[in-house]
Amino acid sequence: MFDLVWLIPTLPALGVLLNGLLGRKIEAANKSLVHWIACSAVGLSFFLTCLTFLELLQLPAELRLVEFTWFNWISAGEFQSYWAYQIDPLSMVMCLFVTGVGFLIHIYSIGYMGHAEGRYYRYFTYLNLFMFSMINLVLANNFLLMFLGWEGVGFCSYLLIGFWFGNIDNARAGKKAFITNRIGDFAFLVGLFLLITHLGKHGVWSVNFTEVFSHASALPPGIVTAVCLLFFIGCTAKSAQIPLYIWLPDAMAGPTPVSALIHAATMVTSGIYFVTRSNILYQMSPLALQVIAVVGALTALLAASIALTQNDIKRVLAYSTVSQLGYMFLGLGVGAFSAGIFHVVTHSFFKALLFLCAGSVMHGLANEQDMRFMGGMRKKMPVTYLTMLIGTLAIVGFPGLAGFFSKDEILWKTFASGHVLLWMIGVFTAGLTAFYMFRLIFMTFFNECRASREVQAKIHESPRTMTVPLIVLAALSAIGGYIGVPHALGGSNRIEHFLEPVMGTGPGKLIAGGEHLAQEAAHGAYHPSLAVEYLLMLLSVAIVLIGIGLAYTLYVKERERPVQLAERFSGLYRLMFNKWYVDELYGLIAVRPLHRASLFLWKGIDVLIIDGVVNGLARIFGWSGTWLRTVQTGYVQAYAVSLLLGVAGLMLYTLFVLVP
Amino acid sequence: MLESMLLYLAAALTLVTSVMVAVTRNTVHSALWMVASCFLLAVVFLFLRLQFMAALQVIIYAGAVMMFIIFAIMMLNLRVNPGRIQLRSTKTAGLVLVLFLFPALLLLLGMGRGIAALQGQVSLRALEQFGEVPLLANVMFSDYLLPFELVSILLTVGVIGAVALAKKRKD
Amino acid sequence: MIEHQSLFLALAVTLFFIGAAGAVVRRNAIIVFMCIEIMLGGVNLAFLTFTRTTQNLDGAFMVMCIMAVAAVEAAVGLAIFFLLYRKTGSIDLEKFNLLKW
Amino acid sequence: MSPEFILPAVNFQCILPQILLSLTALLVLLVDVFGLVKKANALALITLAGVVFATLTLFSGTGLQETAFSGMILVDGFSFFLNLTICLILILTILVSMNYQQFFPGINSGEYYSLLIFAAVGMSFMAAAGNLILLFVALELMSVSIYVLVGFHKDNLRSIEAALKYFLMGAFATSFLLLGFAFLYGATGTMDLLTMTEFIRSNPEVLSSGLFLSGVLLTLTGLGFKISMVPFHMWTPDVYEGAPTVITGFMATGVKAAAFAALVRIFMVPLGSLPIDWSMLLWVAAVLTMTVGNIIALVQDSIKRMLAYSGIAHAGYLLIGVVAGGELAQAGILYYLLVYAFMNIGAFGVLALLGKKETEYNTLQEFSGLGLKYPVLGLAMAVFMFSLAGIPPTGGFMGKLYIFSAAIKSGYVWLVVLGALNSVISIYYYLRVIVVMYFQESGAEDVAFPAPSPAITLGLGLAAAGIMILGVFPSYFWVLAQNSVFVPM
Repeated sequence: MFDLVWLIPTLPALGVLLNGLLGRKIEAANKSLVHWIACSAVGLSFFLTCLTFLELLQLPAELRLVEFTWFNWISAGEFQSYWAYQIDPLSMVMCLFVTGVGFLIHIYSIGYMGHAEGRYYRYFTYLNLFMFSMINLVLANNFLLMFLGWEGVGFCSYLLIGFWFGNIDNARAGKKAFITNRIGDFAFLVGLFLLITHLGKHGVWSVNFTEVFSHASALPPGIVTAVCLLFFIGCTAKSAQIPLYIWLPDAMAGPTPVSALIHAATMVTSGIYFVTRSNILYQMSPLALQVIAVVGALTALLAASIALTQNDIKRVLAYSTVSQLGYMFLGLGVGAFSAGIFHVVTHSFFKALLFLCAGSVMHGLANEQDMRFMGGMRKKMPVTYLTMLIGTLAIVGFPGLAGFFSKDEILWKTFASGHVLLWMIGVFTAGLTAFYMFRLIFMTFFNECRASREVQAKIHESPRTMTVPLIVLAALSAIGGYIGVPHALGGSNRIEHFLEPVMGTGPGKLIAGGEHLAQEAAHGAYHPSLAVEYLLMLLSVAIVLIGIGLAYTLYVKERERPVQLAERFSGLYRLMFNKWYVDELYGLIAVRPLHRASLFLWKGIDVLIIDGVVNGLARIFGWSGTWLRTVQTGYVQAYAVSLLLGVAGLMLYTLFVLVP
Repeated sequence: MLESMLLYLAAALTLVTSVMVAVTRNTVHSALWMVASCFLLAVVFLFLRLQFMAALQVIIYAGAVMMFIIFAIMMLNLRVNPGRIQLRSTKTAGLVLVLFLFPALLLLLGMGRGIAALQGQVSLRALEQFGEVPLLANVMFSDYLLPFELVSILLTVGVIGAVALAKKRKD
Repeated sequence: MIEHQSLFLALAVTLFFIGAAGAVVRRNAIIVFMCIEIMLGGVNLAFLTFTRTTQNLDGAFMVMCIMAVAAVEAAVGLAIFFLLYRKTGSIDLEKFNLLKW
Repeated sequence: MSPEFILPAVNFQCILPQILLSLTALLVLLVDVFGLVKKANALALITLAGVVFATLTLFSGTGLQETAFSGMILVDGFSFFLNLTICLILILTILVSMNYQQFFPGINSGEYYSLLIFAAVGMSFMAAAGNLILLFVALELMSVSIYVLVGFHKDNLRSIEAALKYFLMGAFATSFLLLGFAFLYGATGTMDLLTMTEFIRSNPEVLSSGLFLSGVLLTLTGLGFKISMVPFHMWTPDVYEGAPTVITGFMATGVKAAAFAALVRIFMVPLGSLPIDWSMLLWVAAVLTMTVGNIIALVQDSIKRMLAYSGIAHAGYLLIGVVAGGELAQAGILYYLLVYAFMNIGAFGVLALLGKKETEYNTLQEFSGLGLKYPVLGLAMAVFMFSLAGIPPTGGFMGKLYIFSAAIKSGYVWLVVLGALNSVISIYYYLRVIVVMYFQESGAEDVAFPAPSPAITLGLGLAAAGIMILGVFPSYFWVLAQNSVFVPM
């Protein structure tokens, strides 16, 4: 089966070729053939991935690294890079859910994009290209091939975000995503160059992961830190962290399945994957890890607080993605790499689910995205409602569902590694998450419908091609967490053991930097007992419940209060008054400041400062361009003068510098 | 001594005529000054004992190129310059730059004079033969064969180009 | 005449810059072109001076090439001026700035 | 006493491709003059056949490593690679030109094709020149042909104005170059590059003489003009905009390739032993060139002019390679020149196809919806834009990667950082073309595009395929480039 690994990325590539070159004709002849090609390409590669995965499981843990070299790709003197794939636990875990969730999204798209006449084939071409890039990214066994995929997903996201290009805003959002990503890529490339050069000094002219990591200990610590931080900047762009997350909320402009694809299974997870893949490097640089942890926690908090006030259903989900990614980076930053990957996996299930549900709602509501014009969808779209509820419960970390295990794992590891402050941020964010996610649920599915008459008349449950993926994903969101039940709950944390061979800290793999970290952990002297772990777990569950309760009070209960007051609780004015007082207090001490703060964060920091800096830079370049071009007067002799000026410059330099 | 005096005179006259080319308003006069300048430069070449080059200078520049230019001036009826020399700010800047570059380059040239340039211990006999045609002709068809042939292509291109630009289209 | 080397060189540089100044200042395209020819005259003189001092015929041959090139450039350049004149009735360089910015 | 005449050693094998090219040029001219063929594209096809044949004979000289014509030309891997690049440029330009005659019938003439070929002969001799004399004559052969080609659109005042500007500035800059050559010659006593290298090695004190330094300075000016290095770049946008669009593509790539070849031959080898300070100067020039080109390109409305400014920026990236020095950087420059040829001729080819008759001037708006109406054309343009922006997996990315990594290896980290930042800036305006092409509905006024002829389809297809091959499977050409590095014997 390992021999067929090359087929996994090649199948989507074939899909791209078929649909890309002949799509127009295929679509004209038989529209369903287009999605048959695209879906079967991805489905087959998912199937192959499963087979490969099973075969990998047959191997003993220490042998679980199989490399498949296709051909010599780039050779520059001593420097060699191959087009080669690597099968190991990490790449398999990633590849499994990338192809799996990707496949489901493909199927969902059949129903969702059915109206896109004339662009149908184009959409599926892009989607397959996306899968091809992402598979290359996770399967590559070297930095360069990975970077090809890394760029590829950026490019595809650009194409897909701007898919509804009739509206220039969408095109602009696509461009924003692309440019932001390029800024990150630029840092990434510089880091890569730095790594290659310094490894070259030790005679290692390779970008192969295994080789690089096994020689990493030869690098000076300063360089490692620099490389790690530069790589991390690249990851902040791809995985939407402070300060480069700004593209992601705008990326909502794309068709909803695309949002699901970008947010859940692919693209944004590539940063997490990369850091985990390079965990050996990162463990050599405590500073870089610290930076990652802090940035992750702050991103989680910032994004969650912004999500509180958003009314656009997809925007809420977008910020929640940013926030969840923050969690993952927090996990990576405290050295819990497998916990990060675990959360990536569970998150891919429920975030894909949530987006697809949101898409389903929009589909039913004539593409309405504003939650203020939704409501009461519970009865009209029961499947969507139920699945979305499961997804929401999973994301807020309701006990027993997928998100609970993975999020708790991260929080626990954060606490156990001594980052109490970061842990507090994480737990608080969990509360916020519960609040805004349930706010979304309540505003969308509860109360009366606030959509216009004509729209209301047409509300319908989505077609089978859409609901089936929802159900599958809901099931995964419900049970997906059981691959990593922690010891404290009687599980064996299978995913952590499975990933162990990839981690630098695995048995017998302790390297110089890792030892340092281990020592530090020992000095931290945090060895909390099981009791503490249970306590913390309960605490976070409690906070989640508070969040849900608050949302319920404010978005379901309070709204119906006048009716209730008049009919049932007419004798209990006092109590009601008190209740009202409590609500007001909530409003005063919690909700209103939060509301304001989040408005401030959104409008002030997000829009004004970060977007402002980016746009400001663009404007400065624009101005200087406008100014500089006026030099170009069109008169030949002015050009001759500029030539003389150049000669004079050279002359001055020669006279004063070269001739001492 | 006399030769030095004559050299100085020729050099000075070359400069004067060249300046006149650059400042005369009337285009035809300017061109005539240019012819004079070419002749005088040929005279300067003579002082280098390069008789053949001097002859070429007269034949090609003064004879061919300048006649060409004067012919063009006549044809375009441009005897009087279309406008007086106005010093726009960029042009003033250009003049200032030239006034800076000129002494600067001379200064630079004076620093640590070129090595090969100083090795010029030439025997009198070689000196006299040097300017003669056979010596040059000899190398022209051996060492310099390729650039020589390329120059012939270049002249062809010149003809093609001039014709292509100046002719009126058939259709 | 070896002792006059610096004189020849200075003359060459001076001619070059007289030409450069004229080329920058004059408006008439033909005169600008003639000024460039003066610059080339300076270059020729420099080459010939060096061919003397270095006893090497490279410089002399180079000068022949430059002369040929000057003739070719004159032909092509005048054709361009001619074309321009036919189109606009002028060869005043300050009248042509259709292409700018 | 007249010296004995020594018969020259003539090795025609070494200049076979150039001879064939010249013969083709003359043949086309004669065929046209005597009106031997009447069919519309016959001249172009004859030219194409000759050029392709010459390109094939080029391969018979693979692996040659010798000097010929008394050191006048160096037949080595370096000249082979560049000759290959130049021949490809020529072939692509001819293919693209075949459609272009709809704009002005005069282009379908013997003069046009023969001048095109002669310019390429000049370029290829520049790349092979081992002597400043030959370098100069070849440079003039190239330049004079291109002066004429730029003004070939005789009904269009813009074209004539561009020719005027290029001609005057070219002649002006060439006199600086010549003065520089004169000083180099005076300082080292030779015009032969290898002898000059030898002389500098044995007399290092020459490096600090004013004569030599001013020679280098003025040579740099002259070559800097040809590669449009800031501040000698001012002519570039005007001439590129005014010239017939196919010629713009031709000169942007060909002249740049030839001039960079000369720059590498002179600056990276004989003067490679120069004090480090020169690279400092080139460092500044590279940064200025990239930045000025990119920043002004940001604010252009005309795509043609935008590409002209971007051409300046690309010269800056190539200069990074010159600054970096060393064999890796040389190979990087060669590779980049090859990629650049494909992407630039491709981009200008698309513009040539779409240009308006009178102005050949396309605003960005006129491109709106192009990608939807003409998917193949749009896709090709997108490939060219992505490659120019240096986005993987295109060849433009690999080219930049090679040059940048060579610079990093030589320790110019900041230069690379600035270069990478610049390419981030450039993405903005390249991407804008794609955005308009794909993501904007076409405006009210429809630009009537002539249907692409098979020739132009082939040309653009070749260019796009070349970019993708160079981007995805760079190994072969990269190894070729590395084996083509110029090391003086």
